[in-house]
Amino acid sequence: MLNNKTGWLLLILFTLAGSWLSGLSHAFLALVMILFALKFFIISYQYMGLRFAHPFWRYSINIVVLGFVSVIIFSSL
Amino acid sequence: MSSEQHVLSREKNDILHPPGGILIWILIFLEVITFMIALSVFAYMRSRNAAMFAESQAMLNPLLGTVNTIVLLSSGYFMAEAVRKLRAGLLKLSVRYTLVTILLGLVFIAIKSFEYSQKIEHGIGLEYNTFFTFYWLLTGFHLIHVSVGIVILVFIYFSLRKGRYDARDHEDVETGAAFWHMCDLIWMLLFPMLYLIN
Amino acid sequence: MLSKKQAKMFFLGGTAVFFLIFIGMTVDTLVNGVPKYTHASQIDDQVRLGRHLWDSNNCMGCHTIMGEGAYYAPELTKVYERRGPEYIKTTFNFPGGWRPNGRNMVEYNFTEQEKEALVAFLKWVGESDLNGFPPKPSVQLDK
Amino acid sequence: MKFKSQKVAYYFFALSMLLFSLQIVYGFIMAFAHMGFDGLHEWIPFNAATATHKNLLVVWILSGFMGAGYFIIPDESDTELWSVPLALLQFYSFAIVGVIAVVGFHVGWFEGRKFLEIPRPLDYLVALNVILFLVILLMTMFKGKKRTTTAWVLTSGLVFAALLYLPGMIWFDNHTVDSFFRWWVVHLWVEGVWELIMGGILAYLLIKLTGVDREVIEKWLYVIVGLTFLSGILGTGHHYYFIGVPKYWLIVGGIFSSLEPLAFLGMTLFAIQMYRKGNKKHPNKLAIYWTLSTAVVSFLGAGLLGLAHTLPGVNLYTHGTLVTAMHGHLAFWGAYASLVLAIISYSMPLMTGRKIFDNTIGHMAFWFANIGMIGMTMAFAAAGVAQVYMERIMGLEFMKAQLEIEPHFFVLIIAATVFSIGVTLFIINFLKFGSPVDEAIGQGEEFSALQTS
Repeated sequence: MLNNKTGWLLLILFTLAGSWLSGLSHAFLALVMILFALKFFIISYQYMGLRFAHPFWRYSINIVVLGFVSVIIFSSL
Repeated sequence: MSSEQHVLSREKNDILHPPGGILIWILIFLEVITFMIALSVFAYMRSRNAAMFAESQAMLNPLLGTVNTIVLLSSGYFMAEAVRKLRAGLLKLSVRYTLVTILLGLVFIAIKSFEYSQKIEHGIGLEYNTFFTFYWLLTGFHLIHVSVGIVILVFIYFSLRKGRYDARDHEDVETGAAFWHMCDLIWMLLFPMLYLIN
Repeated sequence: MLSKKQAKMFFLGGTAVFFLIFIGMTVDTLVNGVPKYTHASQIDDQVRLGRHLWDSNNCMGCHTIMGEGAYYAPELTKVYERRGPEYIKTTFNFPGGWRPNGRNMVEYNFTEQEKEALVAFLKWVGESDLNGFPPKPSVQLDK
Repeated sequence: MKFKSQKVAYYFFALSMLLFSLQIVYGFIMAFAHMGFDGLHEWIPFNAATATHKNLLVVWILSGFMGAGYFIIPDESDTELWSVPLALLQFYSFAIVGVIAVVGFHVGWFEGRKFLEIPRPLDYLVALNVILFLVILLMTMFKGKKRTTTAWVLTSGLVFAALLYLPGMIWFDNHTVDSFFRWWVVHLWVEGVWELIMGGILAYLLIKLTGVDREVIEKWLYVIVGLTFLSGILGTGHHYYFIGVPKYWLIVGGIFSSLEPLAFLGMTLFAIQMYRKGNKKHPNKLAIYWTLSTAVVSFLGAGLLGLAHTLPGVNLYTHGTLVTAMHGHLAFWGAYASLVLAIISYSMPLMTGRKIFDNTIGHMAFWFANIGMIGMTMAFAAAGVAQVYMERIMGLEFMKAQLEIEPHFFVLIIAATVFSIGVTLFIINFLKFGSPVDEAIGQGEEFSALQTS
């Protein structure tokens, strides 16, 4: 189960991975965006306690973030 | 089930009571969607002028950006811990973690200011080109949010020290923390869009 | 749930922050933007007099300029470029009021100097950078 | 009515009604001129008609707001008005300045800046007048022991409206700078502080009409006016797209002004939610109708129709065409005209003691006026869109396009006739109430008893 500390480790790991991958090649665009979306979810679900909230709030944020990330990814293909 | 989960699951299935209060969540949605609209317009402009955007993006410093991301994420961690400690009744630790959060927020502002001063030195202002108009507006608005967040956290810090909040009554702290995390959330969208992907 | 105090803080704080941002942008616009975009250095006494006449005769009550005004008579932002000075001057004191296409303009009694001033004002307006307004039509049926 | 001095409001409401009917007359003159029938050109040229039409609108709505202030503030502060003679002095000077301004337009005395055509010397008189009004209100509030949120929001809206009038009184050499500050007045009025006034009046009406707990209504009042300012202040940018200022206003104005409908949506949901929540129904049906229609139509007119042409890419083509007139008419009608009619409908039975609040004329007035205004909006929309296509996209000359869209003005006049019938009926109802009487004091109590039970 995720806790604040492992959440933090994952966040740092994803940040470094994102920066490194984007420096390697522009082909990793989708991957970088997905890493940042994952970080978005870690912060909102773990740090902000969204995982205990009413499904309405969880679904709304999922839809908004996934929608945005997919628009960015597909528009760049 | 830990005590933390007990406290939170009490409000589990109530649509009107998301963690931190309904007002802050309305605000978070508004902010996140606003920045997403702006970034979508940014992506559209980039698709029409890819070369200029790539050239301008190369003028940014991804290292500073990455360091700043880590600083902001760490401050978010400390704030989350501060709220957790407060829920568990550990007021002293909560105060200390809040202070660390504020300091890391100030580090973020310092690094950002350094980045800004470099840009201004090179004569890259708000109207340098479309990319930098977006760069200044988006990061500027984010920086204003961070500053407002720090003001809120300073208020919370002093209230915590005075013992205004405890394990039972701490909704204001949660609201302030949610505002602080919102800055992280926005940065999670801005950073890759502006600094990394092309 | 939401307390009244939080709601009040949201209102006061939000308003204050956004108003400060607005003031900041206003200062930047007026100091760095407007002089460059509108060739403020070219505003001389002629243009000033023209603008005064423009206002005191309420030309905006029929025409639009920079897209602002009433929608009864033609948009005049680019009229200097479109018609040239002589045509513009003819319209002011036309006996019985200028009436080219079925809409009456008021008959004015401008002196030659005042006519020149209005033309200078319209020329100055036409030279401002208005971010692409008025748009170029995709089809030019009347050209 | 609780206090004798609340009767002052009646004078302002009566002036409102008079100016409103005059405004409609000038609207007709302009619509006929657009159709090609400008027989009055010699006496009332179009630029005088449009200045009169717009300024009468501003003045009658302000007059309604002042009346609302004089009615609401004593009630909320639980005390008599600070000074009735001064209030009357303020009323007469206000009316006289208004008359001078309107007559001035007909002899060519203008300042010629859209919405602020009143000449500079009169501006100073208006400023003095408004200061007197605010002093009376504030003194009343300080005299009274109760300081409610509703009263504060209403008063601060009025104070800021007065402050924001000042940037419009400075002379600037540069037309662009002048335009810039003119929108400080006009935009920050109608999409900023006037919404504070609107929020305050709406909250007062909802508290009185639905019986929902004051704390709940005032809490959400803060949220909604907060949202208004969050979007509205930077939303000013949508007036700065094409007046000779930097391009960043396109981005800022575009994004924040497309958020503005959310504030109106919030206001609509708030009013409807409160109405449904309130279990005790007030007998004054007409006031409830007008209150709810304010909330709904302002969302349609100011929110949705504003959104329809606020994005820079769209506005480039619709800027300065009849599309703007479409948005302007429904927005002002929904947000402010209906609001003044709502407070009049609510307060007249209380001031006169006559309980004409559910009669046929009143209901017909409501439906005729609203349907007529929606018809006018549609006529403007058709004319505006046609104008955009012919003039801005196909490159037709202005006058050729105008001749093509003349039939839409025929439709406009028919819809405007329906609208005028509605307004006439409203005014007939207003006259039927007669003048306020002292015997009506204490009349409101039976309703407040209803609410607290």
